[in-house]
Amino acid sequence: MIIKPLEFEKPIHDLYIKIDELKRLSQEGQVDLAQEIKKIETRAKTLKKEIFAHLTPQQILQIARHPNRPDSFSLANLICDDFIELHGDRHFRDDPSMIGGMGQIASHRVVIIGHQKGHDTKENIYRNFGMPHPEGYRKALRLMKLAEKFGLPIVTFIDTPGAYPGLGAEERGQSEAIARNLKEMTGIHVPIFSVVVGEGGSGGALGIGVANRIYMLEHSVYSVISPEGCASILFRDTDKADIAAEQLKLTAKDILELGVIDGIVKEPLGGGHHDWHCQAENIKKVILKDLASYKRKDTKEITEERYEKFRSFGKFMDESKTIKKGD
Amino acid sequence: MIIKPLEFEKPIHDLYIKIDELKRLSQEGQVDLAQEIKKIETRAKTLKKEIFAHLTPQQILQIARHPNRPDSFSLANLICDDFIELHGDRHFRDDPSMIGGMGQIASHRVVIIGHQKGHDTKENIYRNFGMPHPEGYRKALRLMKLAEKFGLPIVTFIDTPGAYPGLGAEERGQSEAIARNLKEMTGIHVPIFSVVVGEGGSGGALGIGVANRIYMLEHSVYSVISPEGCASILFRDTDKADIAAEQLKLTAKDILELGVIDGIVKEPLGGGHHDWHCQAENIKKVILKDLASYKRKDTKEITEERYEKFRSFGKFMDESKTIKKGD
Amino acid sequence: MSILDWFNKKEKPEQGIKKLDIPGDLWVKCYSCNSVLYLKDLVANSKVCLECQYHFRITPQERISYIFDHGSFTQNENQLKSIDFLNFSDTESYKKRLEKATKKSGSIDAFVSGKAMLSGQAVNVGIMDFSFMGGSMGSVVGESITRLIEMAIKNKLPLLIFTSSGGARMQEGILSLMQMAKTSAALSRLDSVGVPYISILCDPTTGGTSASFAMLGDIIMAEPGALIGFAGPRVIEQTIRQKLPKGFQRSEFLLEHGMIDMVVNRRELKDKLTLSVRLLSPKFSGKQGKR
Amino acid sequence: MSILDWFNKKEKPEQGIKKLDIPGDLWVKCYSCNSVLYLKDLVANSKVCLECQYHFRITPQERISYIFDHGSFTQNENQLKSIDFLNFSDTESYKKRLEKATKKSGSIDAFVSGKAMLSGQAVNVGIMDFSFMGGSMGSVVGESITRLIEMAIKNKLPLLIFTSSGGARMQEGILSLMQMAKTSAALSRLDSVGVPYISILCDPTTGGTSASFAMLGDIIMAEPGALIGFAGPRVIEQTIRQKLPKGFQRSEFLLEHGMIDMVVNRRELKDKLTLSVRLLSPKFSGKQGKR
Ligand SMILES: [Zn+2]
Ligand SMILES: [Zn+2]
Repeated sequence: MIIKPLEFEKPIHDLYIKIDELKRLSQEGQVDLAQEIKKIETRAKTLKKEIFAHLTPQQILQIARHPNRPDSFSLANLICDDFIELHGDRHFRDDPSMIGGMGQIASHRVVIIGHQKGHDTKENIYRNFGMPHPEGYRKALRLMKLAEKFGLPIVTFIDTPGAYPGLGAEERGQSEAIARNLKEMTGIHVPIFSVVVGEGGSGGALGIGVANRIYMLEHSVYSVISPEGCASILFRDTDKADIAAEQLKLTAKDILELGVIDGIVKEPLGGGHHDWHCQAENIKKVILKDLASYKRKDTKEITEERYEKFRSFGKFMDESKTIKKGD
Repeated sequence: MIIKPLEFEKPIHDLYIKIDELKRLSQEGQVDLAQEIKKIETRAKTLKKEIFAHLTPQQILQIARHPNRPDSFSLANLICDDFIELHGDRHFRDDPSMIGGMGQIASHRVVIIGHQKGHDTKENIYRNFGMPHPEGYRKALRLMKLAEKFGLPIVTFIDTPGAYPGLGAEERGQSEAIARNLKEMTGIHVPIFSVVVGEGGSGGALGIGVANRIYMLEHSVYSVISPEGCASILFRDTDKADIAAEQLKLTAKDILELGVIDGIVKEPLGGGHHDWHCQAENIKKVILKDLASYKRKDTKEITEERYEKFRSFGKFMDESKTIKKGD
Repeated sequence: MSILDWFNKKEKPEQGIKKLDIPGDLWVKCYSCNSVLYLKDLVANSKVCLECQYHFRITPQERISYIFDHGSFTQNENQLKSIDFLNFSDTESYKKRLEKATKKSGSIDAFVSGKAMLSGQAVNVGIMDFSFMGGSMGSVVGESITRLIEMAIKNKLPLLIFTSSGGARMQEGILSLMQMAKTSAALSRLDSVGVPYISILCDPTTGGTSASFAMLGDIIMAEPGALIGFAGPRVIEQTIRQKLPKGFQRSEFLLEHGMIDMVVNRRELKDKLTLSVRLLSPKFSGKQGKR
Repeated sequence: MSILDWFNKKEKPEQGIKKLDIPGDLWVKCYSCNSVLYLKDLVANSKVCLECQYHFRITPQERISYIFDHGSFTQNENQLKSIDFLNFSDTESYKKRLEKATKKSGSIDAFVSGKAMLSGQAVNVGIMDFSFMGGSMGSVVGESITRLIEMAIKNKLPLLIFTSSGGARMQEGILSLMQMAKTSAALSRLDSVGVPYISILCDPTTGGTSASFAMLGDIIMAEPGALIGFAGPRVIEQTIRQKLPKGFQRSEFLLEHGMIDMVVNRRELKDKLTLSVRLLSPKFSGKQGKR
């Protein structure tokens, strides 16, 4: 499938069009252009490497939000041998912007939960562009409790612009739902692994992100606020989203440096939106390694580790002499 | 306050009107009618005793549903030195047909929860005639968990025609909410005491009724279905509600005989609707006795006892030889 | 006609098999789409209409044959019998009703339970029988369910319960109501030993059954188009004085409202149950049921 | 004018005290009902308008004086200072903003915590300061709250937190977001030792503050008319492209929607808190706060 290229992908895209053309000519005209093709292919690869080595935060944001980026449900199905979707918060609604279910990855039974975006307008409307209502977070929590009950590790895929800012969402307690998850996830007895697979938007992302191990895909982002929102509030100028994107330090590399995530998951060259299978494979490898190593840890270790991880977040100057940091 | 008499209360009511008249005459005309008044008063009391000793189930039902019957909120305030109302299910709505809060009865801190009816049309519309939506049961459960966390015994007042049979109630999981309560109440670590103070209507009543000790007020009822509903379904004749009321064995005396409740709480002569304070006093005495005796019981004892109580309910013939009753 | 359409077509579709005037009982008519179906085909299709996916109501015995490994079901030998302890009599005495129901269905009461193999995995099974007094839950049904749950607590095997019931058995008064609490209490104990419980809601599941063990599954499945709710549609209509919207209280409605995990066509039920049991139960590592 | 009317009158009532052109600053005008009030009376009334019950925003120091026993507050000596570790600069650098805020408010950051006596009962207290960068939660606020919670875990005394905050402090990027999880995690530990936590939501409480410790009180109170929500009203209006209904996201709205336990007039707050703490805390058997 050929995907509409992003602005900065165009030079690469142009080369591939040329390659396709030469290949067609080769076949039709019985001219041997193999060497020529190979040359351009090498050039394309080099160019790709070069471009993707120097992406700006704004460009990374575009990849993270790419309509063809692999979605949580597809990733769950690609990673698991068997994935069975489960539904509902048992209170109000099944929120299609949050998916969840059980599956088996190699010999490991897991529960997978994730924000769910669509790939076209129709899907996006159904999935509310990946922006959950409170019932999405409550469904997620219900499934986490199910996982805990049956001793299944939890994998969450983060991919949301944020929790939905709408009337119903506020009426039904968006704040309560997210807060509850933050608190409850702290105490869940099974290990939790989170991967930011696309857009990690604010509290809506964190609402399923209180994990033992947190990863980001190479071209994903994680931010306290969208660059657009930040530009509008702090810069009072929505055109300054580019600058905000830089200032917010939202790329995987930045977040790793800030110590919030445990690692970066490689994407196929050119970005996950060009090769879902490869992307899923990369995630699977990381998760499998964790699943194996956490099998040996007991409940106390698991919850203590998660607590200490989040306890440690924050940068400040501590001039106190008498008071020490609590445990 | 003079309350509109029920049909069978009329003979008593008439005597009291006469007494009032004689008293007025005494004052106005300076005639001494004291002896006459006393005679009628004695007659009234005797008549009252006689009538209330032979109430039919249908008449008891009328008292149980009397618009002036003491409501849960008033009882909570009369029984407690301090009662502070708490609100909300933290999910969707604060259901006014279910009240709850904390209070202190003598030296005991408790959580009180109850169905809430109104005393006039306006109140009844606000209280939905004491018929909770799912959020009412969820609020009740939330408060029970709060009580459990802080070691406060729970008192519930049952007074509902039933859980509300409406669109929103079904949409938001009336069944789920009640089922959840039945299961969760089983495991609550603090003692639970329930008093049917008016109408104990079906699953909507039981939804806050899984208690260690269950009482009924003398003129309250507890039934699997309303006599009207039963008449309509089984008798196919809504006029047969009287017969259904007899058949269903819904009076306190019947329910005690069937072993479902632990005792009957006396009402003031003539029924609780004539004297809320006396009614509250009677309930308080019973609750206080239980609060004192359960202080010595530990968590395991409390939950086991509650489990065994409900485990034992049911009458059937057991012809099996090999299989014995499970524990 | 789609799977979801059939319940919109008829408000109260007639249940069971309607025999046609063709000798030999070989042909039947679907109550939903009116297609004429060859009975053998219908049975081979788990009594799901081949044209419109309408799910015919079936007996516990049929259900066992569609879901569990051939011949693997062993019925629990609870010889419990209902008693008319209230001397209840409406248009007919409860005693008479019990006799009639037993004669008609061949069962002693409205619940069948036992052990069976699900794709090679031993499980505890309970099935309600709607044809016995509307699957209503009296003392015997409540006690049988509770004993089944207690069996699961003991043998640690997964528990599956198929519900179809109008609710509590009014003829047993307050004690029928208490079965809701009794069964739910038993499930609270099952929780604490970590044995999975899957409830499968079949048409219809209402009242006290719905508001107790039916809605308490770790996973809740429902057959398409099943009526599931606390209050019956007629009671709601009388209360709100208006017609209910199409599809109200049907499985798909409950799925949308977050109350159940999935709506599963009867023909896929075995696979979904097998997979679910396998994923929830560490003991079950067999792959027989893998799709 | 009723208690509930004032927020319906103005969409965004101006906060704080508006001084009138009368020398001596003795008189002020209520932003809600425009009544002219004698400043002393207003202060004596806990800065609640005597005419319309409008709750003026107040400083942590004022709050301490209205709620806790005279002179009983001891501030925690956390000498934490915010750092501009991202070199964040919008229209102004974060560093500059911090300096300005400190100068303006006299505080080091947006959270004051310590121990105080509530009607004779020792409690742990935290108060957010909206005047310091909108009460936004960065690393210092998050750390201070967490330390306060840890103090409560240690000393087993009830915890009260008064919130007023626009949410996370964007200038600290992802680490400000993580304070939501950090504070909530600490509360999960507080849970396990059974120490009561009461949160009191003051105007405004939105964003990351609302979606973490604010909504996690064992009991949640709110001052009348406080704006409380996840998303700010402006964001919602932009999203749904329509005006918000009157009273939306106000305390009374949250009460109706089951999110908080009660709306309490500031003048009754001390009594309600005293009673609540007494009922939740076995240690507190004093009756000083009894109504
Ligand atoms: Zn058909
Ligand atoms: Zn005013």
